Amino acid sequence: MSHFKVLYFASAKDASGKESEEFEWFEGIGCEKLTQLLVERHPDLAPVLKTSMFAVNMEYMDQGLSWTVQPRDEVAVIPPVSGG
Amino acid sequence: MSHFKVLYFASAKDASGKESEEFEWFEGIGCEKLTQLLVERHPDLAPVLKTSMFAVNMEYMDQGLSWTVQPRDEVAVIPPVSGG
Amino acid sequence: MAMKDIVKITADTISLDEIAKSVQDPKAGAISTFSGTTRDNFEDKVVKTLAYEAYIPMAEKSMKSLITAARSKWDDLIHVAIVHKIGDCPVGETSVVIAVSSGHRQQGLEAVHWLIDELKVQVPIWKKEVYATGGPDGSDGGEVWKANSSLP
Amino acid sequence: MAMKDIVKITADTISLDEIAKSVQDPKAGAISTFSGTTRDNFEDKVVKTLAYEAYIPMAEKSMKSLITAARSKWDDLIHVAIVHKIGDCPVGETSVVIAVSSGHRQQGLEAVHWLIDELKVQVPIWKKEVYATGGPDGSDGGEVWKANSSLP
Repeated sequence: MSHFKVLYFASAKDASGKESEEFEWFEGIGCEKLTQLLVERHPDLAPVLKTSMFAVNMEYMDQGLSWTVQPRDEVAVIPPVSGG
Repeated sequence: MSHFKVLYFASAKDASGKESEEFEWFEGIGCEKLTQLLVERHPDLAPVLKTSMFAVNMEYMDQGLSWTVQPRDEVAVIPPVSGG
Repeated sequence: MAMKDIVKITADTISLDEIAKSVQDPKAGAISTFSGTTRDNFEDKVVKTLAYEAYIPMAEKSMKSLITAARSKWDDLIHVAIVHKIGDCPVGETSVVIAVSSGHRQQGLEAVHWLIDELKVQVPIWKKEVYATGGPDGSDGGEVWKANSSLP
Repeated sequence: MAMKDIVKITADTISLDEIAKSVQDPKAGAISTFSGTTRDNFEDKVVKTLAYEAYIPMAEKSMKSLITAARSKWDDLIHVAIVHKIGDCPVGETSVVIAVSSGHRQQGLEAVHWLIDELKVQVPIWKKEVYATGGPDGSDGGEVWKANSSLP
Protein backbone atom coordinates (compact mmCIF):
# COMPACT_ATOMS: atom_id res chain seq x y z
CA MET A 1 0.00 0.00 0.00
CA SER A 2 1.31 3.49 -0.89
CA HIS A 3 1.78 6.30 1.55
CA PHE A 4 2.86 9.91 1.58
CA LYS A 5 4.58 11.85 4.31
CA VAL A 6 3.43 15.08 5.95
CA LEU A 7 5.82 17.42 7.79
CA TYR A 8 4.59 19.98 10.34
CA PHE A 9 6.48 23.14 11.27
CA ALA A 10 6.06 25.93 13.83
CA SER A 11 2.38 26.43 14.79
CA ALA A 12 1.40 23.40 12.67
CA LYS A 13 3.75 21.26 14.75
CA ASP A 14 2.23 22.65 17.96
CA ALA A 15 -1.31 21.98 16.70
CA SER A 16 -0.65 18.43 15.49
CA GLY A 17 1.72 17.53 18.30
CA LYS A 18 4.00 15.92 15.71
CA GLU A 19 6.92 16.74 13.46
CA SER A 20 5.83 14.34 10.74
CA GLU A 21 3.64 11.34 10.01
CA GLU A 22 2.57 9.00 7.19
CA PHE A 23 -0.79 9.07 5.45
CA GLU A 24 -2.27 6.39 3.24
CA TRP A 25 -2.21 7.50 -0.37
CA PHE A 26 -5.13 7.24 -2.79
CA GLU A 27 -5.95 8.79 -6.15
CA GLY A 28 -7.01 12.46 -6.24
CA ILE A 29 -5.66 14.11 -3.10
CA GLY A 30 -5.57 17.80 -4.05
CA CYS A 31 -5.47 20.88 -1.86
CA GLU A 32 -9.03 20.54 -0.59
CA LYS A 33 -8.91 16.80 0.11
CA LEU A 34 -5.53 17.13 1.82
CA THR A 35 -6.87 19.85 4.12
CA GLN A 36 -9.82 17.61 4.99
CA LEU A 37 -7.57 14.61 5.78
CA LEU A 38 -5.33 16.67 8.03
CA VAL A 39 -8.20 18.26 9.97
CA GLU A 40 -9.89 14.89 10.44
CA ARG A 41 -6.78 13.59 12.14
CA HIS A 42 -5.87 16.84 13.99
CA PRO A 43 -8.86 19.16 14.51
CA ASP A 44 -6.56 21.82 16.03
CA LEU A 45 -4.91 22.21 12.64
CA ALA A 46 -8.03 23.82 11.14
CA PRO A 47 -7.19 27.46 12.00
CA VAL A 48 -3.50 26.95 11.19
CA LEU A 49 -4.28 25.61 7.71
CA LYS A 50 -6.33 28.72 6.92
CA THR A 51 -3.12 30.78 6.79
CA SER A 52 -0.64 28.09 5.71
CA MET A 53 0.78 27.00 2.36
CA PHE A 54 1.49 23.47 1.24
CA ALA A 55 4.86 22.50 -0.18
CA VAL A 56 5.16 19.23 -2.09
CA ASN A 57 8.69 17.86 -2.48
CA MET A 58 10.02 21.24 -1.36
CA GLU A 59 8.07 23.34 -3.88
CA TYR A 60 5.27 25.68 -2.85
CA MET A 61 1.93 24.62 -4.34
CA ASP A 62 -0.29 27.33 -5.69
CA GLN A 63 -3.67 27.14 -3.96
CA GLY A 64 -5.44 28.20 -7.14
CA LEU A 65 -3.98 25.49 -9.39
CA SER A 66 -4.96 21.85 -9.53
CA TRP A 67 -2.31 19.48 -8.25
CA THR A 68 -2.48 16.12 -6.53
CA VAL A 69 -0.26 14.28 -4.10
CA GLN A 70 1.65 11.33 -5.56
CA PRO A 71 2.76 8.19 -3.69
CA ARG A 72 5.86 8.79 -1.51
CA ASP A 73 5.58 12.59 -1.88
CA GLU A 74 6.84 14.74 0.96
CA VAL A 75 4.12 17.25 1.82
CA ALA A 76 4.87 20.09 4.25
CA VAL A 77 2.50 22.41 6.07
CA ILE A 78 4.15 25.84 5.90
CA PRO A 79 2.65 28.43 8.27
CA PRO A 80 3.47 32.09 7.52
CA VAL A 81 7.27 32.29 7.54
CA SER A 82 9.23 34.55 9.86
CA GLY A 83 12.90 34.07 9.11
CA GLY A 84 15.41 36.90 9.05
CA MET B 1 50.42 92.41 7.86
CA SER B 2 47.62 89.85 7.49
CA HIS B 3 47.93 86.55 5.70
CA PHE B 4 45.79 83.62 4.73
CA LYS B 5 46.78 80.02 4.28
CA VAL B 6 46.27 77.84 1.20
CA LEU B 7 46.26 74.02 1.37
CA TYR B 8 46.87 71.84 -1.72
CA PHE B 9 45.69 68.24 -2.08
CA ALA B 10 46.13 65.46 -4.62
CA SER B 11 46.78 66.83 -8.14
CA ALA B 12 46.91 70.39 -6.73
CA LYS B 13 49.73 69.32 -4.43
CA ASP B 14 51.57 67.74 -7.36
CA ALA B 15 51.11 70.89 -9.47
CA SER B 16 52.19 73.37 -6.78
CA GLY B 17 54.88 71.13 -5.32
CA LYS B 18 53.62 72.11 -1.84
CA GLU B 19 51.17 70.97 0.79
CA SER B 20 50.45 74.51 1.99
CA GLU B 21 51.72 78.05 1.96
CA GLU B 22 50.88 81.57 3.16
CA PHE B 23 49.59 84.40 0.98
CA GLU B 24 49.44 88.07 1.84
CA TRP B 25 45.86 89.12 2.50
CA PHE B 26 44.19 92.22 1.03
CA GLU B 27 40.61 93.36 0.64
CA GLY B 28 38.42 91.73 -2.01
CA ILE B 29 39.93 88.31 -2.76
CA GLY B 30 37.01 86.38 -4.24
CA CYS B 31 36.96 83.29 -6.40
CA GLU B 32 38.36 84.98 -9.49
CA LYS B 33 41.11 86.94 -7.73
CA LEU B 34 42.15 83.89 -5.73
CA THR B 35 42.47 81.81 -8.89
CA GLN B 36 44.63 84.54 -10.42
CA LEU B 37 46.93 84.74 -7.35
CA LEU B 38 47.42 80.97 -7.31
CA VAL B 39 48.18 80.69 -11.02
CA GLU B 40 50.63 83.60 -10.84
CA ARG B 41 52.61 81.74 -8.23
CA HIS B 42 52.16 78.22 -9.71
CA PRO B 43 51.36 78.25 -13.46
CA ASP B 44 50.93 74.44 -13.42
CA LEU B 45 47.88 74.91 -11.19
CA ALA B 46 45.87 76.48 -14.03
CA PRO B 47 44.39 73.24 -15.46
CA VAL B 48 43.87 71.79 -11.98
CA LEU B 49 41.86 74.81 -10.83
CA LYS B 50 39.49 74.44 -13.80
CA THR B 51 38.03 71.30 -12.20
CA SER B 52 38.62 72.08 -8.52
CA MET B 53 36.48 73.60 -5.78
CA PHE B 54 37.62 75.98 -3.07
CA ALA B 55 36.89 75.32 0.57
CA VAL B 56 37.24 78.15 3.06
CA ASN B 57 37.57 77.13 6.70
CA MET B 58 36.41 73.63 5.73
CA GLU B 59 33.26 74.73 3.90
CA TYR B 60 32.84 74.36 0.15
CA MET B 61 32.41 77.75 -1.52
CA ASP B 62 29.81 78.04 -4.23
CA GLN B 63 31.50 79.32 -7.42
CA GLY B 64 28.40 81.26 -8.36
CA LEU B 65 28.09 83.23 -5.12
CA SER B 66 30.15 86.18 -4.01
CA TRP B 67 32.45 85.49 -1.11
CA THR B 68 35.84 86.86 -0.11
CA VAL B 69 38.78 85.51 1.82
CA GLN B 70 39.24 86.98 5.31
CA PRO B 71 42.54 87.38 7.18
CA ARG B 72 43.81 84.08 8.68
CA ASP B 73 41.29 82.04 6.67
CA GLU B 74 42.27 78.51 5.70
CA VAL B 75 41.63 78.09 1.98
CA ALA B 76 41.88 74.65 0.39
CA VAL B 77 42.10 73.66 -3.27
CA ILE B 78 39.88 70.58 -3.62
CA PRO B 79 40.35 68.63 -6.87
CA PRO B 80 37.56 66.18 -7.80
CA VAL B 81 37.27 63.82 -4.84
CA SER B 82 37.72 60.07 -5.13
CA GLY B 83 37.21 58.59 -1.69
CA GLY B 84 35.40 55.37 -1.05
CA MET C 1 36.37 33.18 -12.29
CA ALA C 2 34.48 30.71 -10.09
CA MET C 3 31.60 32.46 -8.40
CA LYS C 4 30.56 31.04 -5.04
CA ASP C 5 26.97 30.62 -3.88
CA ILE C 6 27.18 29.91 -0.17
CA VAL C 7 24.08 28.90 1.80
CA LYS C 8 24.07 27.51 5.30
CA ILE C 9 21.59 26.86 8.07
CA THR C 10 23.35 26.26 11.34
CA ALA C 11 22.77 25.92 15.07
CA ASP C 12 26.16 27.55 15.73
CA THR C 13 26.73 31.21 16.48
CA ILE C 14 27.19 33.03 13.18
CA SER C 15 30.00 35.45 12.51
CA LEU C 16 29.62 38.44 10.19
CA ASP C 17 33.40 38.63 9.94
CA GLU C 18 33.80 35.07 8.74
CA ILE C 19 30.94 35.34 6.24
CA ALA C 20 32.17 38.67 4.86
CA LYS C 21 35.63 37.09 4.42
CA SER C 22 34.07 34.16 2.53
CA VAL C 23 32.94 36.56 -0.24
CA GLN C 24 36.23 38.48 -0.57
CA ASP C 25 37.75 38.52 -4.03
CA PRO C 26 40.54 40.50 -5.76
CA LYS C 27 38.02 41.51 -8.46
CA ALA C 28 35.61 42.92 -5.86
CA GLY C 29 35.41 46.66 -5.25
CA ALA C 30 32.55 46.33 -2.79
CA ILE C 31 31.27 44.02 -0.07
CA SER C 32 27.75 44.72 1.16
CA THR C 33 26.26 42.94 4.14
CA PHE C 34 23.09 42.72 6.16
CA SER C 35 22.86 41.17 9.64
CA GLY C 36 19.60 40.53 11.44
CA THR C 37 19.93 40.66 15.21
CA THR C 38 17.52 39.90 18.03
CA ARG C 39 15.93 43.04 19.47
CA ASP C 40 15.08 43.29 23.14
CA ASN C 41 11.51 44.37 22.55
CA PHE C 42 8.44 43.77 20.45
CA GLU C 43 5.71 46.36 20.82
CA ASP C 44 5.43 46.68 24.63
CA LYS C 45 6.85 43.28 25.51
CA VAL C 46 10.34 42.43 26.70
CA VAL C 47 11.81 39.73 24.50
CA LYS C 48 13.98 37.25 26.40
CA THR C 49 15.03 35.10 23.49
CA LEU C 50 14.04 34.00 20.01
CA ALA C 51 14.05 30.47 18.76
CA TYR C 52 14.23 29.69 15.05
CA GLU C 53 13.27 26.50 13.30
CA ALA C 54 13.60 25.68 9.61
CA TYR C 55 12.49 23.15 7.04
CA ILE C 56 16.21 22.79 6.45
CA PRO C 57 16.49 21.16 3.00
CA MET C 58 13.75 23.32 1.51
CA ALA C 59 15.15 26.46 3.15
CA GLU C 60 18.59 25.77 1.68
CA LYS C 61 17.08 25.07 -1.73
CA SER C 62 15.02 28.26 -1.48
CA MET C 63 18.10 30.33 -0.53
CA LYS C 64 20.02 28.88 -3.49
CA SER C 65 17.13 29.83 -5.81
CA LEU C 66 17.19 33.37 -4.44
CA ILE C 67 20.89 33.66 -5.25
CA THR C 68 20.29 32.34 -8.78
CA ALA C 69 17.49 34.87 -9.24
CA ALA C 70 19.70 37.68 -7.90
CA ARG C 71 22.46 36.78 -10.35
CA SER C 72 19.98 37.02 -13.22
CA LYS C 73 18.88 40.49 -12.05
CA TRP C 74 22.38 41.84 -11.30
CA ASP C 75 25.33 40.74 -13.44
CA ASP C 76 28.03 42.43 -11.35
CA LEU C 77 27.73 40.09 -8.34
CA ILE C 78 30.79 37.97 -7.54
CA HIS C 79 30.25 35.80 -4.45
CA VAL C 80 27.00 35.60 -2.45
CA ALA C 81 26.52 34.10 1.01
CA ILE C 82 23.33 33.60 3.02
CA VAL C 83 23.66 32.06 6.49
CA HIS C 84 20.75 31.61 8.91
CA LYS C 85 20.88 30.44 12.50
CA ILE C 86 18.36 28.01 13.97
CA GLY C 87 17.69 27.23 17.61
CA ASP C 88 17.97 29.81 20.38
CA CYS C 89 19.06 33.30 19.47
CA PRO C 90 19.31 35.50 22.59
CA VAL C 91 19.02 39.30 22.49
CA GLY C 92 21.90 40.89 20.58
CA GLU C 93 22.81 37.70 18.72
CA THR C 94 22.84 37.50 14.95
CA SER C 95 20.11 35.37 13.34
CA VAL C 96 20.94 35.92 9.67
CA VAL C 97 23.79 37.31 7.59
CA ILE C 98 23.74 38.11 3.89
CA ALA C 99 27.02 39.13 2.23
CA VAL C 100 27.60 40.01 -1.40
CA SER C 101 30.80 40.99 -3.18
CA SER C 102 30.51 42.90 -6.44
CA GLY C 103 32.73 44.75 -8.88
CA HIS C 104 31.09 48.07 -8.04
CA ARG C 105 28.87 49.10 -5.16
CA GLN C 106 25.46 49.75 -6.69
CA GLN C 107 24.44 46.22 -7.64
CA GLY C 108 25.81 44.63 -4.47
CA LEU C 109 23.87 47.05 -2.25
CA GLU C 110 20.67 46.48 -4.22
CA ALA C 111 21.11 42.70 -4.20
CA VAL C 112 21.59 42.53 -0.42
CA HIS C 113 18.43 44.56 0.11
CA TRP C 114 16.45 42.37 -2.29
CA LEU C 115 17.81 39.10 -0.86
CA ILE C 116 16.82 39.89 2.73
CA ASP C 117 13.37 41.11 1.61
CA GLU C 118 12.78 37.90 -0.38
CA LEU C 119 14.24 35.65 2.31
CA LYS C 120 11.69 37.05 4.75
CA VAL C 121 8.83 36.29 2.37
CA GLN C 122 9.81 32.95 0.86
CA VAL C 123 12.26 30.91 2.88
CA PRO C 124 10.61 28.35 5.23
CA ILE C 125 12.09 29.48 8.54
CA TRP C 126 10.05 30.37 11.62
CA LYS C 127 10.74 32.50 14.64
CA LYS C 128 9.20 32.02 18.06
CA GLU C 129 9.46 34.94 20.49
CA VAL C 130 9.78 34.06 24.15
CA TYR C 131 8.82 36.94 26.42
CA ALA C 132 10.27 37.72 29.82
CA THR C 133 8.01 37.26 32.85
CA GLY C 134 7.47 39.76 35.66
CA GLY C 135 9.32 42.55 33.89
CA PRO C 136 8.63 46.25 34.54
CA ASP C 137 6.23 46.15 31.60
CA GLY C 138 3.94 43.83 33.54
CA SER C 139 4.00 41.18 30.79
CA ASP C 140 3.22 37.66 31.85
CA GLY C 141 5.74 35.86 29.64
CA GLY C 142 4.55 33.37 27.11
CA GLU C 143 5.70 32.73 23.60
CA VAL C 144 4.35 33.23 20.11
CA TRP C 145 5.20 32.18 16.55
CA LYS C 146 5.75 35.33 14.52
CA ALA C 147 4.78 36.02 10.92
CA ASN C 148 6.74 38.38 8.69
CA SER C 149 4.75 41.14 7.12
CA SER C 150 4.15 40.51 3.45
CA LEU C 151 4.65 44.22 2.86
CA PRO C 152 8.16 45.27 1.80
CA MET D 1 19.30 56.00 24.44
CA ALA D 2 22.62 57.56 23.44
CA MET D 3 23.10 57.30 19.70
CA LYS D 4 26.70 57.14 18.54
CA ASP D 5 28.06 58.95 15.47
CA ILE D 6 31.47 57.41 14.82
CA VAL D 7 33.80 58.91 12.21
CA LYS D 8 37.45 58.05 11.80
CA ILE D 9 40.20 58.55 9.25
CA THR D 10 43.09 56.25 9.95
CA ALA D 11 46.33 54.96 8.46
CA ASP D 12 45.74 51.61 10.18
CA THR D 13 44.17 48.55 8.56
CA ILE D 14 40.41 48.78 9.05
CA SER D 15 38.31 45.91 10.32
CA LEU D 16 34.71 45.38 9.26
CA ASP D 17 34.20 43.16 12.30
CA GLU D 18 35.32 45.81 14.77
CA ILE D 19 33.27 48.55 13.11
CA ALA D 20 30.13 46.39 12.89
CA LYS D 21 30.54 45.60 16.60
CA SER D 22 30.81 49.32 17.40
CA VAL D 23 27.23 49.84 16.17
CA GLN D 24 25.67 46.84 17.96
CA ASP D 25 22.76 47.65 20.27
CA PRO D 26 20.08 45.62 22.07
CA LYS D 27 17.43 47.82 20.38
CA ALA D 28 18.82 47.04 16.91
CA GLY D 29 17.13 44.47 14.71
CA ALA D 30 19.45 45.13 11.79
CA ILE D 31 23.06 46.00 11.04
CA SER D 32 23.81 47.00 7.46
CA THR D 33 27.34 47.53 6.21
CA PHE D 34 29.26 48.52 3.13
CA SER D 35 32.99 47.92 2.62
CA GLY D 36 34.97 49.34 -0.26
CA THR D 37 37.92 47.19 -1.25
CA THR D 38 40.76 47.69 -3.71
CA ARG D 39 40.16 45.90 -7.02
CA ASP D 40 43.03 44.43 -8.98
CA ASN D 41 42.09 46.15 -12.20
CA PHE D 42 40.88 49.39 -13.71
CA GLU D 43 39.79 49.16 -17.32
CA ASP D 44 42.68 47.26 -18.94
CA LYS D 45 45.33 48.13 -16.36
CA VAL D 46 46.61 46.02 -13.50
CA VAL D 47 46.35 47.97 -10.24
CA LYS D 48 49.26 47.34 -7.88
CA THR D 49 48.13 49.51 -5.02
CA LEU D 50 46.00 52.52 -4.17
CA ALA D 51 47.08 55.39 -2.01
CA TYR D 52 44.51 57.62 -0.31
CA GLU D 53 45.02 61.10 1.08
CA ALA D 54 42.50 63.24 2.90
CA TYR D 55 41.98 66.78 4.10
CA ILE D 56 41.53 65.12 7.45
CA PRO D 57 39.67 67.70 9.59
CA MET D 58 37.33 68.70 6.76
CA ALA D 59 36.74 65.05 5.80
CA GLU D 60 35.80 64.19 9.38
CA LYS D 61 33.53 67.22 9.59
CA SER D 62 31.95 66.28 6.27
CA MET D 63 31.35 62.68 7.39
CA LYS D 64 29.72 63.94 10.60
CA SER D 65 27.44 66.20 8.53
CA LEU D 66 26.46 63.23 6.38
CA ILE D 67 25.46 61.26 9.48
CA THR D 68 23.42 64.21 10.76
CA ALA D 69 21.67 64.49 7.39
CA ALA D 70 21.01 60.73 7.33
CA ARG D 71 19.42 60.92 10.79
CA SER D 72 17.08 63.64 9.58
CA LYS D 73 16.05 61.50 6.58
CA TRP D 74 15.70 58.18 8.49
CA ASP D 75 14.47 58.23 12.10
CA ASP D 76 15.04 54.54 12.78
CA LEU D 77 18.87 54.70 12.75
CA ILE D 78 20.60 53.85 16.02
CA HIS D 79 24.40 53.99 15.70
CA VAL D 80 26.28 55.04 12.56
CA ALA D 81 29.99 54.55 11.83
CA ILE D 82 32.07 55.75 8.87
CA VAL D 83 35.75 54.80 8.80
CA HIS D 84 38.11 55.59 5.92
CA LYS D 85 41.70 54.48 5.47
CA ILE D 86 44.43 56.78 4.21
CA GLY D 87 47.88 55.86 2.90
CA ASP D 88 48.58 52.67 0.98
CA CYS D 89 45.74 50.25 0.38
CA PRO D 90 46.95 47.15 -1.50
CA VAL D 91 44.66 44.96 -3.60
CA GLY D 92 42.04 43.20 -1.47
CA GLU D 93 42.35 45.62 1.44
CA THR D 94 39.44 47.62 2.77
CA SER D 95 39.52 51.37 2.13
CA VAL D 96 36.19 52.37 3.69
CA VAL D 97 33.55 50.84 5.93
CA ILE D 98 30.10 52.21 6.67
CA ALA D 99 27.99 50.45 9.32
CA VAL D 100 24.51 51.38 10.50
CA SER D 101 22.35 49.75 13.15
CA SER D 102 18.61 50.33 13.00
CA GLY D 103 15.44 49.08 14.62
CA HIS D 104 14.24 47.49 11.38
CA ARG D 105 16.08 46.70 8.18
CA GLN D 106 14.62 49.05 5.58
CA GLN D 107 15.98 52.36 6.82
CA GLY D 108 19.42 51.00 7.72
CA LEU D 109 19.88 49.50 4.24
CA GLU D 110 18.76 52.72 2.57
CA ALA D 111 20.98 54.86 4.80
CA VAL D 112 24.13 52.80 4.09
CA HIS D 113 23.53 53.11 0.35
CA TRP D 114 22.96 56.86 0.61
CA LEU D 115 25.97 57.43 2.88
CA ILE D 116 28.46 55.72 0.56
CA ASP D 117 27.00 57.54 -2.48
CA GLU D 118 27.29 60.91 -0.72
CA LEU D 119 30.73 60.14 0.72
CA LYS D 120 32.01 59.56 -2.80
CA VAL D 121 30.65 62.91 -3.96
CA GLN D 122 31.34 65.21 -1.02
CA VAL D 123 34.06 64.06 1.33
CA PRO D 124 37.54 65.49 0.56
CA ILE D 125 39.48 62.25 0.13
CA TRP D 126 41.56 61.36 -2.92
CA LYS D 127 42.70 58.09 -4.39
CA LYS D 128 45.83 57.59 -6.47
CA GLU D 129 46.04 54.39 -8.49
CA VAL D 130 49.51 52.94 -8.94
CA TYR D 131 49.70 50.55 -11.89
CA ALA D 132 51.92 47.51 -12.21
CA THR D 133 54.73 47.65 -14.74
CA GLY D 134 55.55 45.02 -17.32
CA GLY D 135 52.41 43.02 -16.68
CA PRO D 136 50.77 40.76 -19.27
CA ASP D 137 48.58 43.71 -20.24
CA GLY D 138 51.64 45.56 -21.53
CA SER D 139 50.97 48.57 -19.28
CA ASP D 140 53.95 50.73 -18.49
CA GLY D 141 53.09 51.45 -14.87
CA GLY D 142 52.58 55.01 -13.76
CA GLU D 143 50.04 56.47 -11.39
CA VAL D 144 47.00 58.70 -11.63
CA TRP D 145 44.70 60.63 -9.30
CA LYS D 146 41.18 59.31 -9.79
CA ALA D 147 37.92 61.24 -9.78
CA ASN D 148 34.64 59.69 -8.68
CA SER D 149 31.84 59.91 -11.16
CA SER D 150 29.25 62.46 -10.17
CA LEU D 151 26.59 60.07 -11.41
CA PRO D 152 24.96 57.81 -8.83
